[in-house]
Amino acid sequence: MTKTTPSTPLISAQNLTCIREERLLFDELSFGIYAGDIVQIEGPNGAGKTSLLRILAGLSRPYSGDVLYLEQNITSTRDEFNENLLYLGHLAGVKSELTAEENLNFNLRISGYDSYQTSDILAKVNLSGFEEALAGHLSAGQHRRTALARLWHTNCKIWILDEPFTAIDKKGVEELERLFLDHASHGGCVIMTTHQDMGLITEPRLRKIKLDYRFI
Amino acid sequence: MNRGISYTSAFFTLLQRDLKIAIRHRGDIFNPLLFFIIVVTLFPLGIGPEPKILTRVAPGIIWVAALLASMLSLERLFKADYTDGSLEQMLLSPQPLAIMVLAKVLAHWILTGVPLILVSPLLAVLLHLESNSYMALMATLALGTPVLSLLGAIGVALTVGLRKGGVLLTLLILPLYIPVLIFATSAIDAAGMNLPYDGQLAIIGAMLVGCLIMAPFAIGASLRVSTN
Amino acid sequence: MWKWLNSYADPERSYNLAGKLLPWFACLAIALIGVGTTWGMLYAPMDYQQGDSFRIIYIHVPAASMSMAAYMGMATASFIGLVWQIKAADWAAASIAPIGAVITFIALFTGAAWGKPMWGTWWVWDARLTSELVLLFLYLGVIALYASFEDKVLAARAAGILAIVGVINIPIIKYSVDWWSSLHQPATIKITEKSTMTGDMLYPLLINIFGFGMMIGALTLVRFRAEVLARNGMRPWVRELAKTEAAK
Amino acid sequence: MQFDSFAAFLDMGGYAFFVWLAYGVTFGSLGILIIHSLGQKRKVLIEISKKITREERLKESRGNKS
Repeated sequence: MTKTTPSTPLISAQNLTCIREERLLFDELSFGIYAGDIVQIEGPNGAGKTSLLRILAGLSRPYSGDVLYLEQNITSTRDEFNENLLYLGHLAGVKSELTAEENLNFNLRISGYDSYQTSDILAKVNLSGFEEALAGHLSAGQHRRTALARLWHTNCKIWILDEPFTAIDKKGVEELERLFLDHASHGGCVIMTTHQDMGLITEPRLRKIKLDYRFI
Repeated sequence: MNRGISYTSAFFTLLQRDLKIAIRHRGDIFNPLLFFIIVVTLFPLGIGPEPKILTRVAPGIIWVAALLASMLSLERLFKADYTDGSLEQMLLSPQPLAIMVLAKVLAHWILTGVPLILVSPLLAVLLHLESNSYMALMATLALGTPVLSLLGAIGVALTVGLRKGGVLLTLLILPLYIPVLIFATSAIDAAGMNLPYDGQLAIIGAMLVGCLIMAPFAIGASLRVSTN
Repeated sequence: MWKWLNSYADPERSYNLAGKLLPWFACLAIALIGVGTTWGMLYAPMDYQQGDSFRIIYIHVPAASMSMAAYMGMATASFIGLVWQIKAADWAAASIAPIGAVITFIALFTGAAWGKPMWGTWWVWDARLTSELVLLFLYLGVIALYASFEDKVLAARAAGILAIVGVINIPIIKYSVDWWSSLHQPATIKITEKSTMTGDMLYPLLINIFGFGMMIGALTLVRFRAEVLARNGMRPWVRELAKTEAAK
Repeated sequence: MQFDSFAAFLDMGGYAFFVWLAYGVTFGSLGILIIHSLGQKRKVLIEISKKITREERLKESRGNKS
């Protein structure tokens, strides 16, 4: 944590309060996430981990408080923020009627990328040979990998990942961890939740945010 | 890593994807169309086969059936995208949401509105519509069904996150459909009596322009509420 | 530990303000409607064409005019809530909706009860009645949408969007229905010719219109207070109130 | 006073049914609305107090376990 972090956080939370169905999930939560950080949101089920990620991504509106991207409110700089944000939720955003290749294509196109080799990217997530397979016919892990594939072709600084390792095998988890470390060392940050133990990314490198409490 | 934000590319990417999915799922195109045809054929059985009466009520029947068919098919406009998470990705894309929403509504209209316009003359024959009303029927459907899709999409966007949105949707959007229904049927009536009907068409056209400008923003705002 | 719970006193302040305003509105409403109705029923002269059936006007017209005004009020509150994210405005909009729906229903029903002796039928597809019916549907849509969301913060935003879409559409619907009824009906039925109303007939009507407005205000305040409590169940001051209420 | 007698007032010039129906339904539905609105506050508060007792029970059971 004492690395050469630039002074302005990439993304920061200011006094976030979240109330869902008259239940208080967290309140007055403030933190800053800098380039190079890998942050894990921890907490028991129902503590509001997913809600926090969705608020950070700008999908949900907090009850009160603000999310800042480079010290500007994300609601006022939504386009700029979205250009630098890669969010993968519980739901993969993969259409079962389309092939793996078409899915990746679509996801990259609506993010604004136009020159890339889908087969190369799919090879990186071990989906070579499945380019033409309908996503509905893929296994759960392959389905998830189709969604994760876009992590290998992005210039977004901020990655927000909700349970990225679900249905991914050990080797795949390791590859993802390596990718996260690489991304962080190139000036990006990763914010995620997971219930799985990670082998490569461990305590001093990994920052944790515990819900109900502040930083640990 | 080349990256550029382009409205046209976002629009056509989405349009192309929705059309592709629909073609792989052909039922989605034919079911509303079948519904439209069956509802229209039920009326003579209910009212009686008297050609004079049918001629009188034909414009209304065809248009009410078109309203119902449009609503029925709209229900799934955002449902699949909502349940598999691609809607979230659309909301977080750097491309303007209104453009993408417009592409989705256009895809939906091409798939359900256009076939409806194409079969309408056939149904008009079954209902003994005045022979000089056919052009008016096609013209009002061509201008009016996109209005229905755009207005209906607002209601769908508001209810997409709810488990039982179906009946609610009817309550939300049918009142908004009333002006289109009134002007469209009166245009067909006027044409049947050899009166000019371009005034009514112009009003429906104005509604279409208004909806094209305003509805995408309302739909976008509603989607942001629904995915919250 | 949860500092915002105590420091954020706005809901409590609006709750108390509503409580202070309520008696004024309630007294004015009762007084005005009492005077207006008694005057209209007993002292206003009989209409030479319609006889005493015209006395329905003293509730029909106030209800009809206020039904539209209440919708405008609801939509304005929704707009404020959506744009400036003022939660009290959302709660106000949610409290007006059921009141507006009841007022609209009254306008429709009294219209029908007036139509039967005058036109010989309970319902005619008259422009005013038809657009009133559409207004009722719009109200019911807003209420149903608000009720369908579990999370009332979201519910208010969704219902707010619908209310605003409705406001943009109301003039179009009104215009189209007017145009449609003039197309389909011989324009012989015109029963409320305001110009023929004498002052004695008119004053109680104006008093009642004002009284209905006050009544809507009073009821909105009552419902607003309950809505504030329901939405702030986690705040200490509401919990105190709940505990004393349960002890009763 | 427009009416000669109370009976004439009730009769409403022959339109008694319609006039009294309109007034009856109006004040009836307004009455229901008023009663419902006034009852809401109590309903909400009782709901909240039930929630409070539920939460306290939850806290106790959690406290016993740990």
